[in-house]
Amino acid sequence: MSKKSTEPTGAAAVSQSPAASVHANAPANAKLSAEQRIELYRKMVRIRRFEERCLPVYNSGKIGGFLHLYIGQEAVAVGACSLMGKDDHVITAYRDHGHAIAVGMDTKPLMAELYGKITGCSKGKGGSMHYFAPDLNYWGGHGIVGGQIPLGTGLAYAVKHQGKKGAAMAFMGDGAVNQGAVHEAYNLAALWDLPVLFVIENNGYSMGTSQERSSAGELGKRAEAYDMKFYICGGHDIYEVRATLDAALTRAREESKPAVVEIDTYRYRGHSVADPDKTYRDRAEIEDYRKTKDPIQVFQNQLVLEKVLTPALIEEIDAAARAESERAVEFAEASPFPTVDDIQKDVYWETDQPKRTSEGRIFFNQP
Amino acid sequence: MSKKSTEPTGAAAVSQSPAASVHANAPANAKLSAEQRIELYRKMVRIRRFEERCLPVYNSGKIGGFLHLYIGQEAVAVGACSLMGKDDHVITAYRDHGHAIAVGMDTKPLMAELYGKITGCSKGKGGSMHYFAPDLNYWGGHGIVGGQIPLGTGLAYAVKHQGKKGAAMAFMGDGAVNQGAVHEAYNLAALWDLPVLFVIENNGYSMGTSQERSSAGELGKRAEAYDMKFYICGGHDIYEVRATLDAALTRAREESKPAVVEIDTYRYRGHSVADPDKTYRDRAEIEDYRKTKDPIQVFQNQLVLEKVLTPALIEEIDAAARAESERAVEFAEASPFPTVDDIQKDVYWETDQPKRTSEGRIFFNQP
Amino acid sequence: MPVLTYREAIRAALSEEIERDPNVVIMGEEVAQFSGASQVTAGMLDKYGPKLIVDTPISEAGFIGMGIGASMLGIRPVMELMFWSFYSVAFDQIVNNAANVRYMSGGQIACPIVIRGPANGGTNVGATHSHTVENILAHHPGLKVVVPSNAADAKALMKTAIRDNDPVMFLENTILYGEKGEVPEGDITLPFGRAAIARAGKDLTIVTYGRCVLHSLAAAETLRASKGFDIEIIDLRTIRPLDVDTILRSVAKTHRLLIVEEQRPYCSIGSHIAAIVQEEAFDELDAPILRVGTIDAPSIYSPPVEKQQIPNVDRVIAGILRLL
Amino acid sequence: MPVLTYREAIRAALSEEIERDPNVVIMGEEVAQFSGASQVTAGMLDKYGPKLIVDTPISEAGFIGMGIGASMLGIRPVMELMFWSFYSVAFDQIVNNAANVRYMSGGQIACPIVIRGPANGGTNVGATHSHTVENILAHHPGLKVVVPSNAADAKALMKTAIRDNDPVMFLENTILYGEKGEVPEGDITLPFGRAAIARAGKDLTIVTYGRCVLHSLAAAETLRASKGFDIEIIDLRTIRPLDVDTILRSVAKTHRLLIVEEQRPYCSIGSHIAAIVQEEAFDELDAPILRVGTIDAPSIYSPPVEKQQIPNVDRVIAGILRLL
Ligand SMILES: Cc1ncc(C[n+]2csc(CCOP(=O)(O)OP(=O)(O)O)c2C)c(N)n1
Ligand SMILES: Cc1ncc(C[n+]2csc(CCOP(=O)(O)OP(=O)(O)O)c2C)c(N)n1
Ligand SMILES: [Mg+2]
Ligand SMILES: [Mg+2]
Repeated sequence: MSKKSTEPTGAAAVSQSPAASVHANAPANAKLSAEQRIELYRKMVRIRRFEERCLPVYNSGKIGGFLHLYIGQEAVAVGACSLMGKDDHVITAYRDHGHAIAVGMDTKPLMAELYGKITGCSKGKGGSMHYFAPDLNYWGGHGIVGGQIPLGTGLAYAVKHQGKKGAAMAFMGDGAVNQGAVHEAYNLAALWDLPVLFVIENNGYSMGTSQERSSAGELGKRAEAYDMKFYICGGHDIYEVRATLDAALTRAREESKPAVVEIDTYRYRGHSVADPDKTYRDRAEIEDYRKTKDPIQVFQNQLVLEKVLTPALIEEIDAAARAESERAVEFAEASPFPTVDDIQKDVYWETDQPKRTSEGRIFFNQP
Repeated sequence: MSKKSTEPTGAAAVSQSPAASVHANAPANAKLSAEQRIELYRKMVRIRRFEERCLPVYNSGKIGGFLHLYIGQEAVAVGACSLMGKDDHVITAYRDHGHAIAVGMDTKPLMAELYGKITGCSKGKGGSMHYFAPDLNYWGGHGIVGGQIPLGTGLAYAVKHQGKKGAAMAFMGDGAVNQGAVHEAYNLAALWDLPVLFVIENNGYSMGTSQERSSAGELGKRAEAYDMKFYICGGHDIYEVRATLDAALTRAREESKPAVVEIDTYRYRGHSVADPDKTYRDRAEIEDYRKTKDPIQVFQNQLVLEKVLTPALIEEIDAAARAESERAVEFAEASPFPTVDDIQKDVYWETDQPKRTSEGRIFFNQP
Repeated sequence: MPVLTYREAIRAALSEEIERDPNVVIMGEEVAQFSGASQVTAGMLDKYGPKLIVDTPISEAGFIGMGIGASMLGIRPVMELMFWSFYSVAFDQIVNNAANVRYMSGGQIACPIVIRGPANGGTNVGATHSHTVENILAHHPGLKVVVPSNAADAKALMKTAIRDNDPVMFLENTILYGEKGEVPEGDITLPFGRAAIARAGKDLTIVTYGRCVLHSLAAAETLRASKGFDIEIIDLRTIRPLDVDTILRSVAKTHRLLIVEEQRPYCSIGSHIAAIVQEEAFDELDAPILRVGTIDAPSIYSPPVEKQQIPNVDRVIAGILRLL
Repeated sequence: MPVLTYREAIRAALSEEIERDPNVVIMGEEVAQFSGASQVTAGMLDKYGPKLIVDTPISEAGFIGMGIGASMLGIRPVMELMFWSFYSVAFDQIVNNAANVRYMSGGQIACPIVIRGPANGGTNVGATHSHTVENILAHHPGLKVVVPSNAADAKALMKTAIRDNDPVMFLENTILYGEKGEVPEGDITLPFGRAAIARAGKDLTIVTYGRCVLHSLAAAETLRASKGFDIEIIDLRTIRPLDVDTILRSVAKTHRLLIVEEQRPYCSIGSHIAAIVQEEAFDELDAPILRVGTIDAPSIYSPPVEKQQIPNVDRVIAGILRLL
């Protein structure tokens, strides 16, 4: 792929004189080792390079359906998921690549999933919107706006019921808060003190609809309607994301209390790759964000200031991320598609076992 | 029927030394003529007598399904509906007898509806939960908790779209606020400045679940989540109901603004007549409300103080209401049931016309 | 054998399973303090406490979705819908999340949830409370659908449902709740997909399920007495999986099929069974397959008329007489 | 005759009706400023302004319910579901309020609402975005269901739908949007319930609708060329009402029936048509009625595999060859 279509991460791209993050000393951040900081940075770069690599694949027609890119929002998923303990769980909507890489999924099966290959993380059955890794406490990747929020509440319910000190983070977009299921989940979580964080990734738009055209009032503040605590923070500085979510997660785990966390962020690409992105916002708005708040740049600047990153390391990380996404493409290309017989696998637990437990006809096939 | 099972309305029942309503001088109330005050009182008594008369009919097995009585809440429906102008509309849930009488429906077809007779207001097709009188701007009577709230929002949308200066009142119970559709309607109404009042009749319980067991936070206050105005008032003093709703309705009509109005009230009977009402509240709680806040008593006391009501008039109104409900029973008893052929009428507008507009089979009958 | 009502039989299954598996929780509107709108869970709050018997707000999408999410982590929620009709507000959670999450994740996730409650007409609760939803649920691969007709089956099938690792939609019937039947003691389960021959016969096959089994049995006895007909009645017990073999075997014997169901006709379970049987037993049929169902309109309130709208003994008899 | 795409034909109908009747409003997510997720309403905001072309929040239950309420007062809302799949979150409003309010009020209320959007698989958007919902909608008396297969029908049926005083569920197809066809100019409407003979023939009847009409025509031409078969194809156009007479007439001529539908099989439209035809044309059938449909699983993402999951020309040919 051409380097042109990718976002710069080289030191040359630093357009602002960097100022240190005011959140660097928050406990969650102060305790990070240099290696851990680099790993956070690396994950953000890996997400971006992975997604940028998806674009030409999509344009070549090898990826079908939707492709909702996370580019611009990387600090949110990486910051949030870096705080997960063994009893913490994550669920999100269809814009799910970032969280998948953030929780630790390998990019090969992610790319293979986009190709619809049987080696995909969901065996080619889910596609871009449906990445899952229950072994990493990652419960997907869901397509119906807001529909994942009750599920996330259920994860928190289960953790609490089983007496574990964990919490669930249920991510959604700014448009999703207007779904009824979200409101019902808020009430349940607040009423029953469930350890769930409702994380709104507010990128300003639901498809082509700006926040003020879709939502009355302020989003995070709606938590007050349920006597729930809420936090609002910026999503371009990963330290800020971590500081905020660390506080909210700790409270959720220790006191078993839900909260709404609204994180302001931005997406550079259209809603999905198919969105021409010409009707609802200015290019200048995008450029402005990119120049002043790009989360990778911001963190790079910070880590350079901290002397954790050097120009050489920056280049190395970037090159590795590019190489990794290249390998993911090779893996996906080389993998086989599912067969027609695979269509009816993974529908029922029982029919996936060596021996069925029920009798009778469970699928109703036609020629 | 035995007088015993009915609530007293005679002057003898006044158990408190009456104090004048502080809302008597609100503009909406100050302007009422004596006749109008009496009419308000009469409506409340008529509702109560009608519903009390339903009970023995239900117990005799002539009414099927559910019977949700409004007894104790009369001041809300009567107060609210007395404010309706020609472009104002009302919709409510299944506890809909009070509103029906309040908007001016005749009790004969109401009773016949409970009997399931073809002379019923909904031809025996709807039953207790489904009273309607579109000619009186009364859009029913709906069974799915919260489901009527988007419809009410649509009534307001239509009024506004058609350039009329009206408003819609969409009633619901305290349990209904936790339905997703309600939240979606709130957001739409606030976002688009629709002239709708979301009126919560907070009787403290959704079936056997007290407000604090079903809802986090305060109900009316949830309006703030959408930057919507809210009002909270007592529902036992019809003057208070009228004063509050008059302000909200005027604002809705003049400024095209929605609001939430939470009205505190109480139901004396079980959730429905089938509810033994033994598990979730004390008798003492009921008795206390009845003694201190019975809306009919409270208004009677007020009108006696105002010298608008006399003991003789009180008795006359009560006797007339009892006689009216007796006539309603006679009418219902004497009316015929729908026939099996009627089952498939009133399903489609087009098949109810002399000539169908579509071709082909529209009903799929079996023997 | 002990005699229990259908309601008690379900309660017994719930109780035994809650004692057997600490992951089982019972949830729904009014299931605890109120003891269940239909009293199915009566007494359970006292016995098992509020952690296991949980009252919910009126938020079906919220709490059913929550149950689905919890089931992904191994909880086995048994969620009551006060009426199955209220699935309409939780429809997305059921048909998209419960039915699809296993598939979309390539088989990584199981949802061992049971959703239960009554799904029937005949109690004059009107158009919004009388849905029979088995066809709509069964249409969705990923879901299993159970419709027991008697106490013993209700108990055994409920136990199977709770232990099943797939989402099971368990459809009860308010009119059957009070019906008594012998229920074997002990830990008896029944596999899904095994129909019962409720009555053996040779002249005609009736395929039915739920309350219509009772109508069909009564009609068969009446016509046995008056006309000497010997009618076979198949009680499906589960709708998905479906015991097609038992149906085909019976049709191969009787060559005549009547389907009795409390469904509106368009795309009903009966229409599907008719489609299967005409395809797979074409040469066995001596007459068209007929159906007796609900008259095609929303549920009417009027009590005596609703009795005519849904199948009843007379309408089943009329159906039989069109075939014999 | 002018040639329009299916998309343009629908847009033309919407535009003509909006100009004809001041009560018509177009509403839905992204229908205005974004010009429609599938571009159906492109340009309409500029032409008719934001009062008539209205973007909604992502609140299907809320805005569809609002539309139903507005329709009770005489507004004629044409509501877009970005995908029909999203009806799942508005299900209660559709099947309880739109379908029942007339009935429950004893015929006092009419709901002249149209709900429209694409309902199809084949675009690799996965299990939650690929529902074909015609069977579920048609099951509910009170609703009408329209599934046009070509541009001319789409325009004429949309005009009929908007003028109809009952709630009309209008199911489009993302893959058909770009298909071109001749569309007669002027104010042409088509009555609901009148099927089209898309191809006359005598050897076999195919009953189908929507995009499957195209597959069926292609299969028929292929087999005409290779085997000389003369196949009759009936395009239903509307699902409820259903033109049963045209189907029966054709079966009386060909004696063989194949149903092709993009539905999962259990309780599909095809199963219902099979049930009707075996009942009403029992003696006309020389072979079992067969169906070609979607392979019974949630929609798979994998692009080449999804092509096999839903009906395609090869699978229709295979179906025909099983009957001839
Ligand atoms: C119930 C439902 N309605 C509509 C859609 C179509 N849709 C997919 S994403 C989207 C916008 C969501 O915006 P937001 O919640 O802000 O998330 P973002 O895409 O910005 O991450 C819409 C309308 C859907 N998937 N589900
Ligand atoms: C969606 C839905 N869920 C559950 C029910 C059953 N139900 C009917 S009324 C009711 C309680 C409602 O309480 P509230 O809103 O406070 O109104 P009230 O009865 O006190 O007037 C319940 C749970 C229903 N009709 N619809
Ligand atoms: Mg957004
Ligand atoms: Mg209440």
